[in-house]
Amino acid sequence: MSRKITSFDSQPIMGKIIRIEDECEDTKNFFVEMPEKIEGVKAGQFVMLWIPVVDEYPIGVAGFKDEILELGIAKMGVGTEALFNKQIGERVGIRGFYGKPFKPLENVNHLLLGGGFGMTPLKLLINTLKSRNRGDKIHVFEGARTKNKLMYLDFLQNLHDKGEIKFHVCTDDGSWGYKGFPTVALEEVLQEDSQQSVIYVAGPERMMKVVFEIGKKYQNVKDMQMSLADRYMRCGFGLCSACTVDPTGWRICVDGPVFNKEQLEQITDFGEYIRLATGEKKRI
Amino acid sequence: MSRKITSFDSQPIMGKIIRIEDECEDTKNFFVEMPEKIEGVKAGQFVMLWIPVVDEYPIGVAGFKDEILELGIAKMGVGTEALFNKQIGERVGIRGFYGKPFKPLENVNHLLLGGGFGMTPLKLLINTLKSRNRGDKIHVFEGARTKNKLMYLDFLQNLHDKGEIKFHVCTDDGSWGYKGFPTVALEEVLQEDSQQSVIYVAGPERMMKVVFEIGKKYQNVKDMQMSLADRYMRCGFGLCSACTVDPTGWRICVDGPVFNKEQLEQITDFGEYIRLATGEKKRI
Amino acid sequence: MSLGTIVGNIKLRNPLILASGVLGSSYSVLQRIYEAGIGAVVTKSVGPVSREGNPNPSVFALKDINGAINSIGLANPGYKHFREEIKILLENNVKTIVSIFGGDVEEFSEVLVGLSDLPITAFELNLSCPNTEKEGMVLGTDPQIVRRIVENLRKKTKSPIWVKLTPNVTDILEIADAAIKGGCDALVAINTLKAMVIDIYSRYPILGFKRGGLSGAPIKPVGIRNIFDLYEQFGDKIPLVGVGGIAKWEDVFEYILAGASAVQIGTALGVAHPENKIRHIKNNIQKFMKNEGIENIANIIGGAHR
Amino acid sequence: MSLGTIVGNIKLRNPLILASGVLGSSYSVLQRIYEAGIGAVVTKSVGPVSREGNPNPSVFALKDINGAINSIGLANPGYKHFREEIKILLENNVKTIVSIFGGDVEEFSEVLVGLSDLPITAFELNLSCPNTEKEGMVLGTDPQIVRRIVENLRKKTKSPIWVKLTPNVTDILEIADAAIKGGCDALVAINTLKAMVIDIYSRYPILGFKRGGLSGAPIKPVGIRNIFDLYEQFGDKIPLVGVGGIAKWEDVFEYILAGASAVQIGTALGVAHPENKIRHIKNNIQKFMKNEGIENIANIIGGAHR
Ligand SMILES: Cc1cc2nc3c(=O)[nH]c(=O)nc-3n(C[C@H](O)[C@H](O)[C@H](O)COP(=O)(O)OP(=O)(O)OC[C@H]3O[C@@H](n4cnc5c(N)ncnc54)[C@H](O)[C@@H]3O)c2cc1C
Ligand SMILES: Cc1cc2nc3c(=O)[nH]c(=O)nc-3n(C[C@H](O)[C@H](O)[C@H](O)COP(=O)(O)OP(=O)(O)OC[C@H]3O[C@@H](n4cnc5c(N)ncnc54)[C@H](O)[C@@H]3O)c2cc1C
Ligand SMILES: Cc1cc2nc3c(=O)[nH]c(=O)nc-3n(C[C@H](O)[C@H](O)[C@H](O)COP(=O)(O)O)c2cc1C
Ligand SMILES: Cc1cc2nc3c(=O)[nH]c(=O)nc-3n(C[C@H](O)[C@H](O)[C@H](O)COP(=O)(O)O)c2cc1C
Ligand code: FES
Ligand code: FES
Repeated sequence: MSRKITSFDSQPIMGKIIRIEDECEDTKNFFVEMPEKIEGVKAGQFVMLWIPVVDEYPIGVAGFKDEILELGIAKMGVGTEALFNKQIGERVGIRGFYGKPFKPLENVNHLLLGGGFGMTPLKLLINTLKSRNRGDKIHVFEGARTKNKLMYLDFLQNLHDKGEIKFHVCTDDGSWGYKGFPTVALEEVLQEDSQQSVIYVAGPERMMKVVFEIGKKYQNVKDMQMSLADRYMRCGFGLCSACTVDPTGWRICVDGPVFNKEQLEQITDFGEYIRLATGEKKRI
Repeated sequence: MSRKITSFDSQPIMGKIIRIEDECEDTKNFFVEMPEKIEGVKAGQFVMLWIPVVDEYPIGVAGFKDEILELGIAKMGVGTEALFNKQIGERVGIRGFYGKPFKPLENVNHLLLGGGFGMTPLKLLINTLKSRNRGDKIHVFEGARTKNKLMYLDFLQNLHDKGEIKFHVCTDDGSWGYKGFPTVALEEVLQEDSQQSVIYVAGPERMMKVVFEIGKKYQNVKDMQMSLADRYMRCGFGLCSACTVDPTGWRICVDGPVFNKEQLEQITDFGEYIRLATGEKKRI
Repeated sequence: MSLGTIVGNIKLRNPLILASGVLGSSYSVLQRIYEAGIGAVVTKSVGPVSREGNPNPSVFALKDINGAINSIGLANPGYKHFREEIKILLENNVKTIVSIFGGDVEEFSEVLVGLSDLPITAFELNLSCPNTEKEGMVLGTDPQIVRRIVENLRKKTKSPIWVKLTPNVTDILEIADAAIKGGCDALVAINTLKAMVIDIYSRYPILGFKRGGLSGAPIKPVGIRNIFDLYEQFGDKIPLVGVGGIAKWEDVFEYILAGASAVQIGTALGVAHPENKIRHIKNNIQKFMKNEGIENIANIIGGAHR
Repeated sequence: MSLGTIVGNIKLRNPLILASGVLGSSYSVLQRIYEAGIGAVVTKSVGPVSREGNPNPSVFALKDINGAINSIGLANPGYKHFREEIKILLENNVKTIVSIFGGDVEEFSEVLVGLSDLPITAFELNLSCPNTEKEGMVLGTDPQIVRRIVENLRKKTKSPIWVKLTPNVTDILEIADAAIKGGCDALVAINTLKAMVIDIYSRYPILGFKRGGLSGAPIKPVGIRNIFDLYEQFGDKIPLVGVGGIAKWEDVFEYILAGASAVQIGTALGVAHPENKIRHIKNNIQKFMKNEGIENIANIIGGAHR
């Protein structure tokens, strides 16, 4: 039915689930068809996903084409489980697109590093970089506890085989790729290739903090952009301040979720503290 | 001060009176400077003029250039008197532009006939026709009780002298122009010139009704457009229905004030009844 | 599939009703709107005697919020005059709900009795206008007065009696309860919100009456809330008519799901082409019902309560 | 010419105050907004114990009317935790008004006493949140409870006490009177309007709490009306702080002319660059005062009453 979306950054509009794929353990890809033309999204941005009666929460956008939104969702608790219980044809509410995206530079090596559902914005970022088609090198580093936890394995391996990216994969238990952390391969690349690089990271914040410290050691790291997506959110557009970080008072939802190196330096909470739904600070 | 008018058809915006001219007996021209760029007006449209604390009422637009609104106002009662008491530099509220304008046809003689403050939209219509510069003949017929009641006498005489219009002026008492009614000259023109003509009228409704009946007798009258501006209004934009006419239920403020011949035929109230502020019908 | 709905024992060809005071001061405009396809029309509120209403400005738009404010204050020709216009409407088979007001039981009664020989679709008691000194909201915020008026009028007409409620109260349920106990046949909510606009250049309130009532899109979430609350409490006892801020076809369903059996549209019809708006809303209601497999409006009334 | 204003005995560098609950849950964001040039900040309301608030969705925008709806329901870390953040603010010379709430006199008292050793600019009593079962509006609609709470707290702190009123009452003047008699130092009006939004596709209320409070531009005419009414009645007795729907610099003057000594801004600061918005509003306030020859805010407070 014709339904003109004048404003998508308002009350949730209902999209229809038209495809569900098993991605990896406890993780599925949901394809949601939006009822009408909405404006494009940039890698790193997110939507607020409403599961009626259950919950609403932020989810990064993995893809958006022909008004079909691709979301990669890891089962965490009640809200994500409720989504997993949805059938094709059922509707969920979406509002967005929120947040500051990754801002890929030009004429650099692009080093994308992720883990868990952090891979979702990176998938969109890879597609963005590919479509720019500038011949910049793209390295993707993914790590997980075990093989079944690796997201987008086929997608990434396939790109690697076609030579479009270099895919460096690892697991804690050695069940796939090399055994160890993705930072190992990252450092190798940084050491071998003196070309200026930008590191883009999305994943657990402790891991990001480690990458951040490593990145700072290398002269050829021109910038680091990290998505602080492990934060409690309510409004998603900068009103409620549930998502602020100290001491800058930046809101993850509009001033982030992607911050650059210079900004990350100023966020003392980074990798250290989050805020709960109550507003209390908690050590990560 | 910079003040962006996003919407002028909303609460009154305050314009400043920058010039006041005596026009004729009990009639003045007010030039009101609007605070910022607003969209153009068409002849026959009107504004709602707010005199703080006193009243708000509809006033036709006589001119609008460089954000300066020209209004020609006849003193009638408390509201118009309050305006007459205003000084240069004082502010009045304006909202608009409301109503359907005159829609001059092409390749016809334009016969404009007016009386009293009905002359104000006709002034703008003359300027519109002149600026179209199509070489169509423009006749203007004005009548009043006496010379001092003739509006825009200099303006019209001047255009006449320059050959831009044919000005036919008359008074009831013969103090200026010929003695009698403007319909006399109108009929003369209609009889002498077989070219297709459009008659545009604004003035007291009884007079318009007379012109309407005359106009119907002539084959060469292609259309008649008359402004039913003797009606009580509140909202000016079609909400309150204070200004409706029977039996069509048309609102003078949005479906009019200018109606064409075909429409006028359907309005049985035309020249017969108005509605008071209470909603009661009253014989004109 | 049918767009029809029923409010008490009144069948409507569709759930859209013209709200009182908007496009309602003459038989001709009411007929025009009815012929444009609306389910029923409510007249401008009519009282015992003719009255000019408050000084102008008495109504203007608030475009940035898609609303309007008015302080018309029950301008009307008095029921004796308006009776003639009502007769024309009824003769032309226009489903006509007559909104009436008075300053006390006696005045209300005079108006109702003066019209009750006519086959009026329903009377709507305006106990909610915020723009007068002694009528409307002044009465409608006191449950005892509301009950007394409704009780009194109930005996004097065969036409259904609807009571229009104000949202400007601490507890609308208490007022609704009084109206129900008084014996009314439907509740209509909401009338305008108490409001005001000041011009900062002249430093005066803009409305001639200073204070006014806010209508249009800004009050829709308030209207929905009121209907939802009323349905939760009284849904099995009395039909509800939702009004306030309906501007899009979606809004109609929002009210119905909240608990309304029908809706009224006011401010949104104050446009150049109300006919087009009505057609557009009706078409989309139909499409939506088809797409969602809704056979009948009745099937989804109060559907958001579960 | 000065942008300064005074509320009771509190001097503010300009009349703009951040409203409670918006950009107010951490010291860092409050400091950020203060440093952007606002006159003072009000913290998110804090109560006796930590609390998660209502389930999500708990807040979203309503773009077509330039507003928002929320049902956050007083999520807060409890005063003991928040005390540490307040201390940082005060150490950094941020004019900090602390909004507090409780379910009864005792809870209110516990929070106030637990913070009253700090040099807090003022306490704002939230007697107006519509999104909880036993706090906020539930208390703030009863004049006796309001009076009792204010009276009790008045004795326990040297900081000024402001009372934030709800517009969701039949008669705000009665509640205001109770607060004044209880001994408060300023009245703040208004909190959000009771509201609701239903999704017509899923047929559920969207907010996790179902019901919520409407804020932003749509409620400005309601806020202006309340301040105007309060000033008319109590203008010589108590300073007023206007809040509700301020989105443009013009709105600030509208509230001041209605009778407010200062204003609070909430929803309109929920944007990408609140700093720019604050700067823009302040610049235009200055320009307007210059153009209109206004020396002092105090000269025009209540200027629309004449
Ligand atoms: C910017 C951003 C992007 C995200 N992108 C993705 C994504 O692409 N894929 C994905 O699977 N997950 C993503 N998440 C995380 C996702 O929001 C949570 O996994 C989800 O909210 C869990 O909800 P739940 O009800 O299942 O779990 P719960 O049992 O409610 O909570 C489990 C954990 O989820 C987190 N969480 C719960 N509610 C919220 C909330 N309102 N806001 C933020 N975090 C919350 C908390 O850390 C909580 O401890 C993203 C989060 C953010 C902030
Ligand atoms: C579309 C339109 C265009 C008009 N253009 C002009 C114009 O260009 N110049 C001009 O001098 N006058 C114009 N008028 C007439 C003008 O509105 C009235 O003269 C004015 O309202 C008188 O107000 P008052 O308070 O001085 O008189 P009052 O003493 O209040 O009333 C005198 C008469 O003015 C008319 N009137 C009063 N209030 C209104 C109202 N709200 N709406 C309509 N009529 C009212 C009534 O006929 C009334 O009997 C126009 C009217 C309309 C409807
Ligand atoms: C100009 C205007 C006049 C109104 N007059 C009346 C009236 O006479 N009687 C009444 O009960 N309601 C009156 N109302 C209120 C409407 O009927 C309706 O309850 C309110 O405007 C909310 O609906 P809306 O948002 O669709 O306009 C009036 C509203 C407007 C805007
Ligand atoms: C997201 C949000 C949270 C709010 N939380 C509180 C609160 O905790 N305490 C309070 O007194 N008011 C709270 N309010 C109400 C605001 O302080 C303010 O009174 C209301 O929003 C009207 O102002 P505005 O239109 O400028 O937003 C909240 C408002 C919003 C939008
Ligand atoms: S989630 Fe509300 S400000 Fe970020
Ligand atoms: S003046 Fe209100 S409808 Fe014409």
